[in-house]
Amino acid sequence: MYNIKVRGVLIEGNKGYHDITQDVTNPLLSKTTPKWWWIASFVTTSMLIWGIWGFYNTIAVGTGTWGLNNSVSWGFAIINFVWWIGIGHAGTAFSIFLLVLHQRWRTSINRAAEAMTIFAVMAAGMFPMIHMGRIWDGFFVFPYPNTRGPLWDNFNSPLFWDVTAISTYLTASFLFWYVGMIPDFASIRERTVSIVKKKIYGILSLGWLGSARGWLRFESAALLMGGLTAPLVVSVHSIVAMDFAAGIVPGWHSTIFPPFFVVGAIFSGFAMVLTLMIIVRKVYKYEEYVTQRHLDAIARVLTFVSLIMGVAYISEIFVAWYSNSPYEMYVFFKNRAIGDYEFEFWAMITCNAIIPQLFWFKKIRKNITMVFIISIFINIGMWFERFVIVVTSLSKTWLPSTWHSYTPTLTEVAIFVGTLGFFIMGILMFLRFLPMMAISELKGVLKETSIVKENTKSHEE
Amino acid sequence: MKNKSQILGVFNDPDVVSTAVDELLRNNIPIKDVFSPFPLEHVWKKLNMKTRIPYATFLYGVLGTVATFAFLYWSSVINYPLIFGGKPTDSLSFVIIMFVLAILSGVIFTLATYLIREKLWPGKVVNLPDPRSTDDKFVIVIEKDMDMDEATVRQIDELLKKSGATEVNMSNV
Amino acid sequence: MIINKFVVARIPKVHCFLFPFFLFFLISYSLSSFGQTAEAEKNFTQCKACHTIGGGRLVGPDLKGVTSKYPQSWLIKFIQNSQNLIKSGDKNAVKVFNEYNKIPMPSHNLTDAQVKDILLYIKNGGKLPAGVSVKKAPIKTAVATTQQVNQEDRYFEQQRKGSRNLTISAIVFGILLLLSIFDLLFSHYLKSKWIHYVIILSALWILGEWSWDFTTGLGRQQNYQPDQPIWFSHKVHAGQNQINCQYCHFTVETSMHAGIPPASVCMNCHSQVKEGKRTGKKEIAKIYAAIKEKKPIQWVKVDNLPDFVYFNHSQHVKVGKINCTECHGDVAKMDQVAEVHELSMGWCLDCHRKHKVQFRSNKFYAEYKKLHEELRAGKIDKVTVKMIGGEDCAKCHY
Amino acid sequence: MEKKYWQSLEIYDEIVKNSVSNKESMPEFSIDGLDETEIKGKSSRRDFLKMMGFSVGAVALVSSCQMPVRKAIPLLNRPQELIPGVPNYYATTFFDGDEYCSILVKTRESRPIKIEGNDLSQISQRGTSAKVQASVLNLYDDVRLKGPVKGGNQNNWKTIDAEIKGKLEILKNDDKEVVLMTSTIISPTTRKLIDEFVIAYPNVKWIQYDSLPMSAMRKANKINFEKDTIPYYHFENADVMVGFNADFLGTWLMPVTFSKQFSKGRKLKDGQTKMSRLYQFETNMSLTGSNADYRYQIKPSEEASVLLKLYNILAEKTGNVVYNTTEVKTDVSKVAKDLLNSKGKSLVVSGTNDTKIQLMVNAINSLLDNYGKTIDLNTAVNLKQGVESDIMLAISGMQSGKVGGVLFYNVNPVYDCVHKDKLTKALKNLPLKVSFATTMDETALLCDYVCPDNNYLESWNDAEPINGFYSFTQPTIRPIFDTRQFQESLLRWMDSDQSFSDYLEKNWEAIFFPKQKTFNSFDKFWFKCKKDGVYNIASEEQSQPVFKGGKLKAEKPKIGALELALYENISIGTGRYSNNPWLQEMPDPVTTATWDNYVTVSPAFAKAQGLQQEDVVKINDSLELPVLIQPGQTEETIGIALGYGRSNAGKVGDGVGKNVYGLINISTGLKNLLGTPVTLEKTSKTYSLALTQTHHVMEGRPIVRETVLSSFIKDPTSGNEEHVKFLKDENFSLYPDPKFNAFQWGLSVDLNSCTGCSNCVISCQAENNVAVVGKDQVKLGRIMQWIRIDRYYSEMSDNPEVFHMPVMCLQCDNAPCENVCPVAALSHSDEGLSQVTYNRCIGTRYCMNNCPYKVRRFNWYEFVNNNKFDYNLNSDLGKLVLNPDVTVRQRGVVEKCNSCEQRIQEKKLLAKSENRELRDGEILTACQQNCPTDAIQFGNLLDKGSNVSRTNDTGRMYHLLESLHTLPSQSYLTKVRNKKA
Repeated sequence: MYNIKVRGVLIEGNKGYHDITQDVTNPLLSKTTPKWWWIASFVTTSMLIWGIWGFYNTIAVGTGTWGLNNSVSWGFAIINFVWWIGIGHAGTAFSIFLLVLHQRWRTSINRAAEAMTIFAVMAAGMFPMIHMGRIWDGFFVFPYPNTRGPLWDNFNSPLFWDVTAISTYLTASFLFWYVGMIPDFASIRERTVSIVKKKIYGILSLGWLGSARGWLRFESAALLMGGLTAPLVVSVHSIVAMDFAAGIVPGWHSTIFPPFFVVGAIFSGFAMVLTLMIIVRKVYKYEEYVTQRHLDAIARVLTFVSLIMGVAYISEIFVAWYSNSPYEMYVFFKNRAIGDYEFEFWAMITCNAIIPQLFWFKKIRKNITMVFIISIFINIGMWFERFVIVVTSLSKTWLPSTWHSYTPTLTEVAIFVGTLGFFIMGILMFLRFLPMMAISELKGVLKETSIVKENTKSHEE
Repeated sequence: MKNKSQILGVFNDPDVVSTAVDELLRNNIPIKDVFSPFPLEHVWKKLNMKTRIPYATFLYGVLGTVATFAFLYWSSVINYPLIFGGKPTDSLSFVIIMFVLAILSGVIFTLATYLIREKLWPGKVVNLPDPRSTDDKFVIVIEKDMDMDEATVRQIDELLKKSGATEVNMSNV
Repeated sequence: MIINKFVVARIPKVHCFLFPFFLFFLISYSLSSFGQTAEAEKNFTQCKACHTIGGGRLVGPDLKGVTSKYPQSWLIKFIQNSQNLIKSGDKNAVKVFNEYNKIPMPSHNLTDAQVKDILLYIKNGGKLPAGVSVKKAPIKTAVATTQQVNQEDRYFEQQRKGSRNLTISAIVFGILLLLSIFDLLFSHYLKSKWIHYVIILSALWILGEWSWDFTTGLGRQQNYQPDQPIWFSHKVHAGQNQINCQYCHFTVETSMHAGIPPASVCMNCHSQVKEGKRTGKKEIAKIYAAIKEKKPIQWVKVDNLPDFVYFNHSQHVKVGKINCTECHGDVAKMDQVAEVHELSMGWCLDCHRKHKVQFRSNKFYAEYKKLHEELRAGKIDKVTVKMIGGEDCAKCHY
Repeated sequence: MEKKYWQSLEIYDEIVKNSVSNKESMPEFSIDGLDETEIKGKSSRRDFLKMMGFSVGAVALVSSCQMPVRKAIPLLNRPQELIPGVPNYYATTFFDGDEYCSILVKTRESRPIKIEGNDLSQISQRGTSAKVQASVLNLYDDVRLKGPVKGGNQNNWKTIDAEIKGKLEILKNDDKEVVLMTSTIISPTTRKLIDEFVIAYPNVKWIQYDSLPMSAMRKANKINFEKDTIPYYHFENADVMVGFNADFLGTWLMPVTFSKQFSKGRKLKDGQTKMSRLYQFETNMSLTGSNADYRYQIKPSEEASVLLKLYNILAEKTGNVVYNTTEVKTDVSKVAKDLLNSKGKSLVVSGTNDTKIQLMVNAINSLLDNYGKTIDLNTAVNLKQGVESDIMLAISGMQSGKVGGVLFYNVNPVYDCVHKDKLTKALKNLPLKVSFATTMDETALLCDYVCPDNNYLESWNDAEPINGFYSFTQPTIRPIFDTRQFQESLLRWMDSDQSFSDYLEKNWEAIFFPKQKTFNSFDKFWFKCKKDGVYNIASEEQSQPVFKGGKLKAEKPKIGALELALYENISIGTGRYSNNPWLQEMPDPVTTATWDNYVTVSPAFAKAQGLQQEDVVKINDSLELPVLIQPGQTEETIGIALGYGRSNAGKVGDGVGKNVYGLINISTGLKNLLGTPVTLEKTSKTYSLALTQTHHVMEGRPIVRETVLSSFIKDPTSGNEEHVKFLKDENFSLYPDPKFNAFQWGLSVDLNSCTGCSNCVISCQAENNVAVVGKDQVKLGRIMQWIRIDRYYSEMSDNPEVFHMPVMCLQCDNAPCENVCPVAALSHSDEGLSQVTYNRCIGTRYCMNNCPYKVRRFNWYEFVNNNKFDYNLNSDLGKLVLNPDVTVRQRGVVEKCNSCEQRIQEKKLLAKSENRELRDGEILTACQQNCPTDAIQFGNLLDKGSNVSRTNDTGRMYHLLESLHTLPSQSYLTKVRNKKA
């Protein structure tokens, strides 16, 4: 049970149930769209359009428009893919882990985090697709019955595992997200006066009633789906890690990768949640829902995870030395630490292992601006981590004759920016059209976790 | 059917609903349903409601695992065995795919079961006894049968009001 | 006719095409001691296209008495490669060549002994010596009746119609699907929901079937029966006239391509046969035109494989001893040749998985010692193509 | 090998007539069984692969969008030996004016697609060089002239013949000289024809012109032996070889022959433990230098002194006259000792075109008693007959007006003559200027008439590269364009209607046929000659001429001055092959650079001058070239490759690099590539070079394993300790060992034999339809060649040891690449090959990452029909070189070496249809077949008696990165250097 004395109030500002409904649904029921939303949409649309150019260029001209070469044949695309997948872990980690652990402070953040998951995973999913040399034959990765023998897929390939894991993850987290929104859609359905909205949200709510039996089954189904999806959080990024760990490349071939990646994913995901929620609470004035205490809790988690990351880095380096394999040692001591990509390596160490340690100071945790900046640093650091893993390892592998460096091209950057645009666009759409906090859940925790004043504020009618 | 109507007790506070339910049950008044904006765990318990969805989910998971294994084994060992990298055709890699697909089948079929059991589908038209139950009201629904006399109705009405209902309404279904 | 067809249809396919081989093998084995083999008769079928024995001049001369007219050694040389002889300036050869409209006699890949056998056969007036009786391989003679032609055509026509019907119903059901979804969600015109569900499910089924059909058909052209520049009937040539496939497609045993016959091969017969029964002079005249204008005839390829597939005819026909009809269908019954099989990879593999290799008879396979041992030990009863790597990708794709 | 030789032209008739010259009539050219596919639009799903070449012709699309109608167009009349789908081989001769090679040409559907070495030749002995391999592409060069040209416009032969004949007559009557300038002509029949031409037109003066002559050697031999010849060398008989700036494995005189000989003396197979030793004294790091056991750096100006020093030591020991010389720091005592120990079994050569130096070399060889043993003066080499003074005389004749006309055959002096400015000016006023060039090159551009010669694959000819060794050129295809052989042009102008083939035949009947006794009919003799491609007339043994020495004198080496050492590049040679994209993209075996020439400087010099790789420097204040830091380059010298900077080579070769022919040292009157004093100045510009390798040392990894001969004799596994350890360790694997039914194809590369000549790279490129990607892509690290020759230095020092290591797909049994392909495009075959199925590949490139050897190549762009990659795959003509058995890969597909699967299948099928077992050595991979040093063996590893198994069964065998337990089928043999431990 939530202990207010220890943890503090979850929802501040003396809210009533009706206030919650109103606060959450007002932005999407209001007829006018705020100006900032249009400006942000314009910016992200332009990013998206640039990204679409990148996609077009790649598909029409060839993968040659990227900076890859015969030695470094994975680059920006895979870096961004892993990065996005990592971010896509926040939502699920947040809502499902905390749901399963009965951490009630998740309630005001989980919906947005899940939305983030969906869009991040969608953004991530674009990369393996555009990364293919022959995207038009991409359907070959699915083991569908065919007239070629039939010829199936190679089930040993980590990429095949990737395909199954990511599509499963996307499906499962989308369904979980959607199921969670059903009662909220019903709330909106009943609240809106616009016929169109009533119809649309009515369809989306699937005819939700909110009866006791309905809630019982709902809770049961949601918990089951959450419980089933929870291992996915671990497995998806473990499988993504196996893309590398199952490879023979020095710097990749390492058993630490799966847990290391999962932790990294949670790290970057939480950081992204932090970044996003700081903006959202500011813009939508949700300080009462996403309280200082929420941010504090996330910051503490980040500090802890950052320490794990640091240990992971150290143990990787230690193992490289301990293995006595000249190839491994070269990767860590020469190529990463003092090689062509030393900046990226040290940026990774600094952003991921050192800067988050500032969260030890309460003052910094309390300073929203600092928290925001550090969360951005973590995002950048995690991006560099993927860069270091993918590029430095590949650029100098076994035979020195094949060593070649890699610089991304404009097309690759465009695609990355495009997915950023897509992601932000998705979030904007989410903020505009979907309940960004779980109304029913907020109501559920309202009484237990807040000092509620006499329930007289309910609307008169 | 036509003459069926419902007595609706509208409450403001979940805790009050809980006591009202107790009160009604004590008076042997059958509660048809309780509509609330968020789940009220104690109400289900009091009304002795249960669900068997978890068993179904377990079944789906097991079926997903078995079906995946059967497919993988058939396709890569029996149907068209190809050697990849010197590994045997029946490999450990199956475990990973089985794990993931078991979850997928679990999630999808659980949702499907839930939707079917709850009779939810897009476009379903509903008439809530009290639309405010999705906002801030908690509604106890008591079915009023043909044979229910006025006295009982009044008793229920009183009972509800006494338990803390802000209003008691009648509705025709 | 009908009865015949019926019987044939009931003989399993494999036996059907192996039977002549088997028979041939049996006969040639039993007759080898006679010095005159039934092989000669078989070999002479090649000659029959242009020559008769006592039947008068055809494309080439009547062969009656040819054995006494020319020395045997000269005949052997001429039969094996007439052009060489002509080029070397041999008088007799040049004379014959000029006499018969300068139509070169195609060279024959026959050994001296085989030619001698044929000569003996000719000397005997086209009969095998007494005491040697030969069972003729049962060759199904197909009489070209218009009715049959129509049947053939209709068969493929129906196939095409079938796919068209599916397309039409897919469109209809697609529209129905959209309508019923709309009605289910918005208009509620039909009150009984089950009608919607029935429509949606059946529409999905039809659409699925159609898209399966469409996608697997991409790049394939089963039942493809294009019009050829010349109305050439395989039924007449291979069926009625029983011209051996390899008479025209003569590189099938030596090359990856079976080979489309050069116009000069057509001219072997058509320098004499100038009129067809059904087409009159019109179609045959196209050959003459081609030769006169030096413009090759542009046949349309019927059985197509994608470019990334390496298929070698000699591997299958010579080494694998596969009958042409296995892949091309019974061409002898088709007027216009059509692609009978789908020629998909699955279709290829299916055969590779079932088909036996000439494992014992071809010395090449001696290298597969383990399989030989297993065969001897009775662990396996046959060696299929699959067992010697016939399922490997790089057998056909490189 | 099933060889089909070509018998007579008549049979050949119908096939290739009109071929590509007029596209309207293309269908006539088509061959039955070949598909004629019109590709409408780019992205039809299946039509892209295996461009058969014959993709022209109007074909309508019917019925469906997905399958275009394909036509099968038979010939009207099939020549007997032409079977569609079956290759024919014709024996012929490659001679481009510089290099000679006897070859077999593989033709498919009557178009030459591949060149193989002729194993009957005693000179090239089945070996070829990269240039020879690539020469087939020149046949399909778009810039070839389509017909005779007059004043820049296409004309017809009749007019041109009449006009030229008229002008020749006028000049004859005016008694003006006409210079017939040809490259070295080794064809006895052509020489006879030219003599007849000179008789017909007495005013014609015939001179031979070589871009890089060897006149000094001829002169020295004239002085020493009274024989104006280049002797034939026998490197295989030499125990000790000393080279002075002679890149005899790469470019000098007869590199293929010498490589073959060189490797023979250094093979360590079948228990042989004897190995010859090579000392190399050189300025640039040449291919030969990179293969030397001991390599000494000398400046060009020091060469004479070093040679004289060597001579003096030898003379002292043998009691001969000693001459004064300047002391040089190079220590030659060890060389001298070694030479003396193997007297009569040693060989000293110098590639410097300086008579003084050649005299010293002769004197040393004479001291060492090498004549008659390793040097055969009686068997003259007929290559390089050009004399520098001839062209000087000709130019001055033109200037003075004495010369009225000039005919250029197979020479391009306007590009590669030192005096090209003078020549250009002199040409201006000449009444008759005729070129026989096949393309509109720099010289042809200045000529009034261009009478394009046939490509050698369309020609008749004979050749006598070495006295008594004849070889024949016969056409393998009808002339594609309206071109005419040079010899036939001469015949026409002599009012003869004879074809040159008749002339050739008559000449052989008259002169050579009587000399032999084996054949009694000329037809048989002639057939045999054409079939074999070579014919030798045994020369009677003669005693070697007596050496007549003179005083030797060496000039003082220049100190402190920067000296230039020009060199001939192994790929594009003298510039003749500038327009050949295969050669342009062939990485230089030493620098690994492609598509450019550059200034090679030593690391020390670069440091001193503050030069970085790719900095642009100014040579002699005019020529700007980028710097390439080359370990092994002598300090205070720079090296630049000739043959670049063509302005009229064609779209591929134009503007690639800079022309440095003007920098040739002519101080002695001879064209000496070495020793021009130059100045070098750093500019602020940089210019990026396309290198295929950016890291040059092995970082202590056991990649190329080496040992020295003495250790090897003691322990055959020396240097290969890793492998011994690997075998000793229990190689625990989770998975069972791979099992194969009958075949496991394996290939072994003898690193001791491999010189890095890159013949295999081009051979593979030609066989497997490998695309050319251009300089920018090479720079990005996207070269497509399936074999790369890794070159490592022992250290990045001033004089490192060099290793060459060809790396193709190693066909691992535990292939890491196969595991990771999601779509099963890679799998392992029943015969131990790692198969790649292009049409299944979706291009995730995971396999490329996971290949430790990085032998997989990705099609980053569509390299076919793409104007951005305007090489042979972007032209209908250029595509005719494609091998129809091999798929042309689409963009987005990963490809790699497949051990010439098509050849394996071909030979297996042959064995099956002949009802016999497969013979060992029957299957030859493209890289193996023409290797001039026989460094590559291929065969069945399961057969313990096979060549490759026996080769592997020595202590020298190891697998690359074997500790990874990838179990490669391809193996390497350790490199053994014959030097002190």
